[in-house]
Amino acid sequence: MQSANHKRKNIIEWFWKNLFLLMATVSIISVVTIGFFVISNGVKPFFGPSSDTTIVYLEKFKATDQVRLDGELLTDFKEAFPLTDGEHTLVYNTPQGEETINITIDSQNEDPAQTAVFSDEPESSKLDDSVKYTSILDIKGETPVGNRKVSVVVPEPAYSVTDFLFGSEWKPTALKLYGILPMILGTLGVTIGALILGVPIGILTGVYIAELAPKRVAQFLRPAVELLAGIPSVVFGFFGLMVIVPLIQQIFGLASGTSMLAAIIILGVMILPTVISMTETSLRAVPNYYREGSLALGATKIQTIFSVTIRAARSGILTGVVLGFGRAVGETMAVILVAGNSPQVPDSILSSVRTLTSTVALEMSYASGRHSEMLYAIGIVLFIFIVLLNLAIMRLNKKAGDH
Amino acid sequence: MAENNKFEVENLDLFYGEFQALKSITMDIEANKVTAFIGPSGCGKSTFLRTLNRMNDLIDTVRIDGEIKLDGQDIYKKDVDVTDLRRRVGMVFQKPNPFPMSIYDNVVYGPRAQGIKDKKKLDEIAESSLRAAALWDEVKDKLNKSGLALSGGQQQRLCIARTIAMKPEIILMDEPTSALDPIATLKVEQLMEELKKEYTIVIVTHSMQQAARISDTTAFFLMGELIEMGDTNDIFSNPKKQQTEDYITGRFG
Amino acid sequence: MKKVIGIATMCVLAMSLSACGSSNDGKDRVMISGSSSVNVLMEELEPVFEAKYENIDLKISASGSSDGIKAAKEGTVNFGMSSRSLTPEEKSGVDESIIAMDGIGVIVNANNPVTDLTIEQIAKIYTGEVTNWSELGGADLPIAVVARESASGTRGAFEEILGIKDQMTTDAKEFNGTGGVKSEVSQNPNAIGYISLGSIDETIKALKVEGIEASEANIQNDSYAIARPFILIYEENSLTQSSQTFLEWVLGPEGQAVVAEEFVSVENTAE
Amino acid sequence: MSRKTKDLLMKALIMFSTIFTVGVLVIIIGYIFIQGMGHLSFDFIFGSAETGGIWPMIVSTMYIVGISLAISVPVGIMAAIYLTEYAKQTKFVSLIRLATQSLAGIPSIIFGLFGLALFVRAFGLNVSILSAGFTLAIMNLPVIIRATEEALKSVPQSYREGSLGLGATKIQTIWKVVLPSALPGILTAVILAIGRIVGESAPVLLTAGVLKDLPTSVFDGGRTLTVHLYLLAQEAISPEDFQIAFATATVLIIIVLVINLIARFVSAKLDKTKA
Repeated sequence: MQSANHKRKNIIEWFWKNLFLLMATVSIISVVTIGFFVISNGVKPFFGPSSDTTIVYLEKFKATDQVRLDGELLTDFKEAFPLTDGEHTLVYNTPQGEETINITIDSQNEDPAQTAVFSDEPESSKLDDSVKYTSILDIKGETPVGNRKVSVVVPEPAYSVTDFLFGSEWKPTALKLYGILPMILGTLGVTIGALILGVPIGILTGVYIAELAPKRVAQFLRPAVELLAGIPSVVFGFFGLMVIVPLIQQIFGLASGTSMLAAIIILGVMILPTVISMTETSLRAVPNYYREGSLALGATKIQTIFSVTIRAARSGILTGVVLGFGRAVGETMAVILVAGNSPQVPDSILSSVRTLTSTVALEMSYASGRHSEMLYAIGIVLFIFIVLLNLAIMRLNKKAGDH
Repeated sequence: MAENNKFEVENLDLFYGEFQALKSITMDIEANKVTAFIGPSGCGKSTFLRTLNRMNDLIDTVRIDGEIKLDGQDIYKKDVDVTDLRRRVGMVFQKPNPFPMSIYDNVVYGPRAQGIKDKKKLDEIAESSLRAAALWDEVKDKLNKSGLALSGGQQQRLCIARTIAMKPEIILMDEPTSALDPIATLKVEQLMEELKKEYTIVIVTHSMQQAARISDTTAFFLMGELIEMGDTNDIFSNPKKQQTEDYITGRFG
Repeated sequence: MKKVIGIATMCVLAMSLSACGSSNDGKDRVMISGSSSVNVLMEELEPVFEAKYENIDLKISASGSSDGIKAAKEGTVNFGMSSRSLTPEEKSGVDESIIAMDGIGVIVNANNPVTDLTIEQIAKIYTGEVTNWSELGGADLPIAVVARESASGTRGAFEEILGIKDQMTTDAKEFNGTGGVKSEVSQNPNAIGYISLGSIDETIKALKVEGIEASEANIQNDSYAIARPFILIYEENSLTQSSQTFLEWVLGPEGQAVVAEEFVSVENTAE
Repeated sequence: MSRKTKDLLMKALIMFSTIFTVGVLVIIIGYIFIQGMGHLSFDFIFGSAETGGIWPMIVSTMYIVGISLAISVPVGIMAAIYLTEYAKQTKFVSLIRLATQSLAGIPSIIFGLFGLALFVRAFGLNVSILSAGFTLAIMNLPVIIRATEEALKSVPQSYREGSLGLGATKIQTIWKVVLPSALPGILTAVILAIGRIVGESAPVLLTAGVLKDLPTSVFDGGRTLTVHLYLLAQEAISPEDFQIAFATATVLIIIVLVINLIARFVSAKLDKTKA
């Protein structure tokens, strides 16, 4: 028989344990929700058309014009009207008499220009089909502001994943092209460049702090590295824009210094703290008898470091490199300020380049419909990048555990 | 069941996952006596001690069969209040582990956890416990100093003081003096002479001299089994089992 | 010592949270966001309007026409500002009122010798066919093409009028906002860019287009080729009282008088 | 190449790298301080955006720091308590650890996307300080969990056994012994987390917007210091604009410097208690 006091204690224990459990699951809930939002929005463009029906929108028409679409009288012009495939006739009155316009819709047509065709439209009108899947008939009105417009918007067909991943043209607004190859190459170019610059310097600095630096100097260097890690990325970007970009512009005589090289330099510096601290901690974790063994055989301090200590700390250092790669891929604002942001396949280290993350940051606030879904699709690509990195880190840690 | 038995243990088995650490231990522990557990390191004496106040519950892989009764009640039954059990069966650890708090907070930690809030009452408990642990005179004017700032011997007596503050019936001691210098060890042993008047004491020690000096009953463990148990003088003068004799005369272990 | 640190945590949190106290000063807010070109006009309208209506506080943020249009459609702001006409998808479900007409000035660095370009030449520069100033009567220097970010209404209108939608050369450097383009052109001798007529000042030089000078008069008489409307986008039936007041004031004589200072007013278009 | 010259070469490379790293730090901070220090003044710090001041941005930043800490610190600490004090080696616990690790690896721009989709649109909080606060709370969670776990693990097991041995319950042991001695480690992590939140820009741009006015409530949009610097960097024309940009960058660096110093001071305190 449990005493009342005992029951009370058990209830309190039960409450706290489950509260803590609930809090621990918050990270699972967050990852699942993030995954759900990014993936559910990001896969849509590849599985179905951008909207379910073709619509026609009549601009600057008034109820008094007796507008009839397929014989049905229209009064409210704020909303768009759905159109099925096939022939449609639009009739309305003008001071000069009755005008009729035929619109033939063939939404499955391969050629976007043929999806909506106007026939026997008034002479004063002009067709604008610069935006794919959208045909706008401008009808000259009395004042420049008063031109009537008949705009037909046909749903964009499902987009192919290969065109998305390997298409070399990102032209979302008018040509509705969503190829992100330029951005993938931009991201790879910038991050690999940053690794080439940042990793050697980072590892060697880590070696100095862990192995060679006298105690007092190491005590100064560690906080310095922490401070470098603490500086916000925008400050790095700003510094790059103010110093690195003009320098590149002068040295290479370019129209503008914003380029992949500028992004590489900035990102290379930004990943230094990650590489340095991982190198230093894994070197310090190497037990002394490794070093003594090598020194006892007459090797110099430098030889000991490079042939024994670093090999022993190899997977820790590699994890640092992978973490640095992850940080470089994820960086956005600093890159936007210095990379030039043109969505093109970079042909040299000096060309202006745009990364995956910058595209999302630059266009998300105004993109809508399929364009915004495509930005979520870029989010998925970044997600996959990160999962691969995490797996690499896990394999490295497991390997570290072996010896 | 002899009326003055505190613990009755019936063929107790204990497993760490697959490994069996204790094999069918059966013994009685008399009240107001000092019982010593001796045996080579790894023989299971500390593990057995920790089953008496269910400290082994902290380890997930531990599994227990058999029965341990305290005053006739099986302590591993489902509805036993573990915290109440540990209040009645205090424990002093090998390495002194005062909390990173003041000496005063250390001593009154237990009573406060039980819900005693009245400052005056806590002051009384603190003084009486520190006096009982022969530490009052050395710390009475620096009660707010951190417990960690005391010497090893003082820290161990502080731990004894905070155990006493819970008014336990039994005090378990897991090699209490192995981390202390000889002078501090002597002090703690004199303290135990006093304590055994009021409390049942069970002490694990790897020093046979200590067992001989302070204990009334001694139990000899080997490879997880209880080899022999009896009056301390009998065990040390004419042990019945050959293995006990080998251990006592220092042939092994 | 533990208590010292405990307290320290509490005040770190409290200090940040205390800043959250909401002290709404009782003014009714009108949220407006969108085109940075229209924002230049808004920054002139705001003081005059708020002087007349003390209880209304205009909260204006400039991040690009498409942002404003989208925000208005989603109802996160009372008015979206756009410096280009809406696309069909954007039109459905919202109302719009043209509050001003504005030209887009093609600008070059102050000491660039070139003074006049045709629509076709400008189009060729922006599609990357023409890449050196010498081909246009200037010095032998590479042309640094400067453009607005994709969200910009000025860019949308500019590319629509020149018929080069989505065909801009990838060498062009994109800048956020009117200020960005103006600062690049004013500092980079080889640069060519475009900004709202209302934002032109002595730090840069506006070119003639097809021989016509970029001025309010030439927009009034519809002779200047690159012109576009400033539009406010809103949902008629969910307009708050103060938003209604603001809209009527802007389209009314007082508002249009402020418009006329830098831009071209539109008296009779308010249906 | 003889062994001696190889040694010298490697030593030279090591020294060069270290000097390069320290040099970069000194140049960046030095350059920005020189350009920006002059412009720092009372009415710059407390002036409104129209007068070229950054007070609205400081308030927005503090709001966001406050909200994200108020959520991520309690949740993070309690999650870490579960993982270190209660969790057994089950499949579910390794799932929690994997989720926490991948949450830490997600690029900040994806948090921006997520914050936009969930808080701004789905929850209808609009572009506001609240949306940004929630988004950064989730971003900050793994940092708090990992640091708190480390701090809890550094508490010796003997403290727990001592407390349990005196008949204290598990939760009393956690509140009275384990957490207080882990507190300095946790506090250091919280302070460093502030630096990280202040430094974020991409997610904040998408969720809190670019409004320059002083936010009157958490439901208003608001531009943080980093977003302000980002926009200034792109739109600055007159020398005066550049001075404001440099001064803003200087303020950001000062904040990071102060935060690192406080964190260092608290962790030094940590060593004292261990004595």
